[in-house]
Amino acid sequence: MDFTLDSEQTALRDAVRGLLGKAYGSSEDRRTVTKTDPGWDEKTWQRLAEMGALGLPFAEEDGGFGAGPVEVSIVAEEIGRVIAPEPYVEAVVLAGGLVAAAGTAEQRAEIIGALAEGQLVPAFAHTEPGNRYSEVPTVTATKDGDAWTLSGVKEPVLGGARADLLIVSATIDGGTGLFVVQPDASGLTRTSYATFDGGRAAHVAFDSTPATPLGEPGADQSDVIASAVAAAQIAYGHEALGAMAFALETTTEYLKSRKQFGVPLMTFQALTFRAADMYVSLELARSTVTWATLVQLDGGDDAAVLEAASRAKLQVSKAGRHIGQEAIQLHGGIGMTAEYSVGHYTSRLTAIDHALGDGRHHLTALSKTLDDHEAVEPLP
Amino acid sequence: MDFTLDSEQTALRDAVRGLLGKAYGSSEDRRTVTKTDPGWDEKTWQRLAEMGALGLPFAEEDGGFGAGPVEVSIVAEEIGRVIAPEPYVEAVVLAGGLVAAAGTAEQRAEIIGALAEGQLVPAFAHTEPGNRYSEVPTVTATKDGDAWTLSGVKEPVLGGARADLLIVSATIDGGTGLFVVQPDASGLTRTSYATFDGGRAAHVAFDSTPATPLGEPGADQSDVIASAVAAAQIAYGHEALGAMAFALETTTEYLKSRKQFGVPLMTFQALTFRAADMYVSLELARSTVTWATLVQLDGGDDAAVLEAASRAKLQVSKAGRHIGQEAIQLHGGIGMTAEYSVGHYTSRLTAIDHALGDGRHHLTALSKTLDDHEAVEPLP
Amino acid sequence: MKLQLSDEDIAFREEMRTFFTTQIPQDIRDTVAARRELSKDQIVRSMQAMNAAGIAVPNWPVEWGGKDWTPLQRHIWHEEMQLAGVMPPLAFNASMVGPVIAAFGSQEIKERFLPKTANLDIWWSQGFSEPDAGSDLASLRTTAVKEGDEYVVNGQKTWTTLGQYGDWIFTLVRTDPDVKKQAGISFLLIDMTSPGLTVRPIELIDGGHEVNEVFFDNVRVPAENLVGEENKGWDYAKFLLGNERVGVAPVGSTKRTLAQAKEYAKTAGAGGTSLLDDPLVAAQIAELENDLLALELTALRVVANSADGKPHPASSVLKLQGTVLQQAVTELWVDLAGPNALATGAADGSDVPDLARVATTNYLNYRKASIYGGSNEVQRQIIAGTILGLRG
Amino acid sequence: MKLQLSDEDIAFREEMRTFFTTQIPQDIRDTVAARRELSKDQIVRSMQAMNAAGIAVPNWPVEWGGKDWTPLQRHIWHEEMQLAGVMPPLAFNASMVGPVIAAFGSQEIKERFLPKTANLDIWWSQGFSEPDAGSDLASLRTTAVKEGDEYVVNGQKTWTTLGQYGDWIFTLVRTDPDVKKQAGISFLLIDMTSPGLTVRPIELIDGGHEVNEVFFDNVRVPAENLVGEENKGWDYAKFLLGNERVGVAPVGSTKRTLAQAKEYAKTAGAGGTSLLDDPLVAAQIAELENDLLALELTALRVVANSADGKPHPASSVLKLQGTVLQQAVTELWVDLAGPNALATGAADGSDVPDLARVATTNYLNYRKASIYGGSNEVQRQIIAGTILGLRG
Repeated sequence: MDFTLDSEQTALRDAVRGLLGKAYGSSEDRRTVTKTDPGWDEKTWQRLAEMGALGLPFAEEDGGFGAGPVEVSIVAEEIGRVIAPEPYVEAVVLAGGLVAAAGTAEQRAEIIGALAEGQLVPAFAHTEPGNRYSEVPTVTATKDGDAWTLSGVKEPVLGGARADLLIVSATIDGGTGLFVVQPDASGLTRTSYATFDGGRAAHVAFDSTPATPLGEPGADQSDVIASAVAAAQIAYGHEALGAMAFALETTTEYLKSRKQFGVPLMTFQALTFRAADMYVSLELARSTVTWATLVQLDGGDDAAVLEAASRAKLQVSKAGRHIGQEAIQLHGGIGMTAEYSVGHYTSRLTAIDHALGDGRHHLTALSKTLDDHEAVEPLP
Repeated sequence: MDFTLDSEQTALRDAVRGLLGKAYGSSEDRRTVTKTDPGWDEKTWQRLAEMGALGLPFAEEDGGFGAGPVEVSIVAEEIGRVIAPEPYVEAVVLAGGLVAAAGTAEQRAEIIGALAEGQLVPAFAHTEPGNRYSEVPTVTATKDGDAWTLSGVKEPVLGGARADLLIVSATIDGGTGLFVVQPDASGLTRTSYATFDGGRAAHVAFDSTPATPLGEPGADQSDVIASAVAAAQIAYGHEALGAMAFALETTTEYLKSRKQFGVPLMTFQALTFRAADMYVSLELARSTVTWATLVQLDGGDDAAVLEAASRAKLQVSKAGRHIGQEAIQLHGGIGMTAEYSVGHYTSRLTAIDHALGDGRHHLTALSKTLDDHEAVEPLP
Repeated sequence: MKLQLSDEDIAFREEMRTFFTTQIPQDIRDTVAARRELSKDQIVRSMQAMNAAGIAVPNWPVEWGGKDWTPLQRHIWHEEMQLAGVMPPLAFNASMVGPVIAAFGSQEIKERFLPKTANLDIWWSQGFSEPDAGSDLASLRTTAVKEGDEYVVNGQKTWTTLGQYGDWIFTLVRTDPDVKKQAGISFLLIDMTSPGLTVRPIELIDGGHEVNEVFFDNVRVPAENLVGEENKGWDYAKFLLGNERVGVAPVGSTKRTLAQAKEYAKTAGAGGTSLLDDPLVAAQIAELENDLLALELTALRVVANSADGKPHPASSVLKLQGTVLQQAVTELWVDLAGPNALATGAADGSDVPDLARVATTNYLNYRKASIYGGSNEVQRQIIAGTILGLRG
Repeated sequence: MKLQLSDEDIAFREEMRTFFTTQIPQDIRDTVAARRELSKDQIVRSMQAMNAAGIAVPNWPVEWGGKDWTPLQRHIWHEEMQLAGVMPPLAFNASMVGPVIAAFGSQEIKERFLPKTANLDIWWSQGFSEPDAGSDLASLRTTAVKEGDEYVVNGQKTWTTLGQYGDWIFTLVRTDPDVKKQAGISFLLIDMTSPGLTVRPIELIDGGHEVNEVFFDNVRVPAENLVGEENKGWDYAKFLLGNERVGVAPVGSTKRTLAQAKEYAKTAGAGGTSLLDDPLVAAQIAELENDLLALELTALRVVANSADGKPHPASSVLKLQGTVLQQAVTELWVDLAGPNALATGAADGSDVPDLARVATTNYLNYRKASIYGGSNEVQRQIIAGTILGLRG
């Protein structure tokens, strides 16, 4: 059992932190970037690619770098520290993860390498309006000979308009299939808009849109989706850890430096105790999220990873709300302003909370598994 | 709409406060009384009877004083302020309430007058071991000609051993009946023991024990039970208000007078803010409980009273835990000791919380009625 | 004790309900129901409709358009307004500067300002807060130096809500720097078109623009615009802030928003199923309803018992718990919207319900509720100090 | 990074598990499982069984019976003990006075006390707290005045846990009243059978007797019973309190108690139905399990990363959150027991399950957990001050 980074991992962290620290040295840098489409910085994305960060989770034979969940978690956490708007979890971990897991050798060769090099940014079109956290898509796939078409609506699809390629979940006979849709496919309409955390999402409509099955045509990919979603939930957990750590640091600094009634705010015990509680929330979340990554790394059965991801997401949901809300409250008015950083962290934590199942969603799932175990045992 | 006591009600409050203040002038007085059976003071009970407090809710023709729920609430709150161990809610509101509502004229004449005079203390045997908050008793009533017998176990029955008369709920054909059992009935065994709040409860076993139907033989008394239970829930709410108010006052006094690190505890803002939150909890609970009493007074339909009682009990459950736990915590070590008063208040609040449905029980009930209303409207 | 309203109050409630649900333009109420921001024009039309009916400023002296209502009637007026989705009369006019002018202003200044203030012909902004003052309002630094029959004002105000619409601004300015900080403050009315006065928007975290900074660079203000006496401004401010706290619990609007959330939940589950069938969602809503009931009843206790003019001690609970629940309901909305909550910027053609799109901007925006107008920390300080006597 | 324990640690865990589940007398483990109080005899037998196996005082120097375990192994030892329902070695002996004597005592005093301390042949009591000191331990007033080769001790200690069983008491006494309060304190060992020493029980709110007052009325103590140097006692106390905080999160016992509560819930519903079918109960248990997992993992992070001897910053989270969850589980038990929880005093013949009867006494008793041994307020102070650098 070991919770420490090795020297290569530390070097990766320092490199990513250096790169992102330059790109988003101030809160204003991020605002500038998020103000114009696609809501993130293509140059920063390229630099991440050059550093190898975009290929980390993929096998070398697919064009990746053969690293693992720990390396992914390092990048995600640094993304979170500066709340970089680049779609690391969305494009690499989630959409890329689906291609790596379900794609044919040709598809992997075509997509993964380009993704790793920053040349191709895919998005996973999965969420549907009015179909909250459902596992049964309303988008349907129809087969005619060897040709498949999709019909229906996905929304909000994160990065859906900018995406060079859409991976789409759709109902097929016998389950849920995954499909690749090209940006210029007929019958495809994508309407982009801003999300509250500075990102972009799209309304994506399919009207008999030609699509290529990802992997074996007609196969039920529900398990693949569940696994990729779990990996993304854990990576989001790390992104949230980075964001929460920064929000707490900023709050702590503010309590030290800001004076009111002639004394620093940290003179007021009611405030410092609340900062202490924020620290408790952060450390508890850090423990669970890191553990979930190690469960992934351990390569145990899928069910164990799914459960660990749920546990991490629940803990992050609680911690994110607590820290996000308190960070603003302890700042007072300035915490409400867009010019100051802390509110953006609260925004981003809110977005992460509600992506891929919020805390209550995961709590409900976990509360149905109480009979499976006597006590929760973290170590094998 | 009026939330103030009239002059007669104020006089009643002052009289009861005076009486109980003498009986339980110190925490030690109460400890002395609760140490020996029956766990309360027969003389204080007599004095309450002489003052008319025991006959308040009953019609004059039954031997009562024809007052209403507000007068009952005044007595209950004063009971709570000193956590007097006398079984006011249990014997008068609950057991007495059942007799008044379901009893025949003869039964009412026989029981209510004696109860009001302090000569007869009844108990309601309703709770069953391993049958949590169930509305279907496992104790059964069997009819043989005009004679009825009961079999089964009730436990814990508050004041069950000292009771001069037991009112017992039992399953009959077509519902739940109520029965009167004399203390010397054959096949009746009562085993008394102490409860954590200084009271007494009993294991009460019926083995073909002769019993007289309360009211019409064979009638389903479920609605009568629900109404009497609702009245007792509201009265318990007032008892809890008295206890919470005192617990907060004691805590506040302690924060003012106790010094640590050379300064009074109230210098520590983290502590005074928590006292402020206790005040908020208390006032919110006071509003809901008082309102429930007015709903009773208003004489609207039974369903409205039952709902109001649930709402009051939920609010009291939350407030009682909050205030009870914080009162001890803000006192520190001394709050843990039996010689000091505050822990006994926490004990009593815990007992009230779990009697007649705890907060979660009532929350579950209320969450099934969301469709019945657009918003909760307090005023008719 | 009794539960019912008097017949008179029931009739009054009915009258208010009818007025607010029929006499306020529907587009305004629709915007509120959509949880969207009202435009300046809508706010003006709404208040003017109330003023035309004589009920925009009931808390003012009768001679200036006030009503001799009981505290309970004023409460009913306020609640019915919120339940009907009507924005209360602009607080800067109706609850802040108006009462101060009516109480402390000269006859001339009353005549000059009160009618236009009641009718929102003048849009007032509030110039109290300053960047370095925070909750320590009295440490303000904006100065007003008397030169002849003018004051020359220099300094900066901030958190000026809706200042972009302001015609005039009422300010606290330091007129005597050499005395205890509370003693050297005056209450000055300033025309916002005056040379040297600039308004700079502050963008908030929800992307909206509702607060501003206001800069004063040698702004010359006629001395006749002083309210009351020089250096007595702190007394007037305390009077104003005291008014502000009465009936501050936003019970009616939270109640309406919660009922609306419950309605939304009925089809917000996967495939249009009801989220009320999710026991955890149902329990959360039931608990919020119960907490809100307790708050409403507390507000009723306060108004029922404050006929003698003394504020009821429980009134300080209202702002604190009022914002707690207001924020809890905005958080519930985000939970109900779930992943659809991300569609903040969606326009026509989106399949995400509009109420899901606005959920998070409202949530983020209402984080302010526990900060502005006396933060929850200040409220706890008041309860601990004033009610419980715990003075650190 | 990796998840698995090393093979060595897995073997160690297995060894501990086997020991604790087979070598500790069953009656002791049954009493813990019944959530009842252990008798003095049971506590002694339990610790002596561990000492016989050489694992009662692993944190001591090896020459005095300690083990050269890694922090992780010590954690495993502690967890397996709790999971098996075994009470940890008496803290006053094993974690408090033993390490102090081993670190600061003379060779003579070590030989005299350490073996008997490890074997619980001497039952130690702790004499630190005083009635007027509270969390401000150093303001203690009990005095020890040197007269020849004796100290004469006068004063009072309080909150002396299980003092009724004590053979000896280790005390902090004031030996120099004229210096800064921390500088005049000494660490003195006192035979509890000494004339002038009396123990008075303090009844707690759960009706139990586990703490005491200890009075010293001219108690004469041989000067050789002084540990280390005179007036250095505060340093030893800080060393002791520092030890006390390591591994203080009662993860294992809370985990066992929660698992037991879940098992109990399966038949605790009306008519013997499962309360796990109640979604609110199930969610509460699932959330507690998840919170407890986070706590356990935090404890593991701390032990895994503290091999270099420096305490991990997150360690201060453990006591705070450990007691929060410990108390939450005792509250859950009362909720599960429901109205049956009132049957506290029921004896044979009762139909209420024994675990329901003890639910509330445990709940009330464990309110102490957030007060004793450094209250949660003190823990927050440490986190804010030491970790976050927020110093008021």
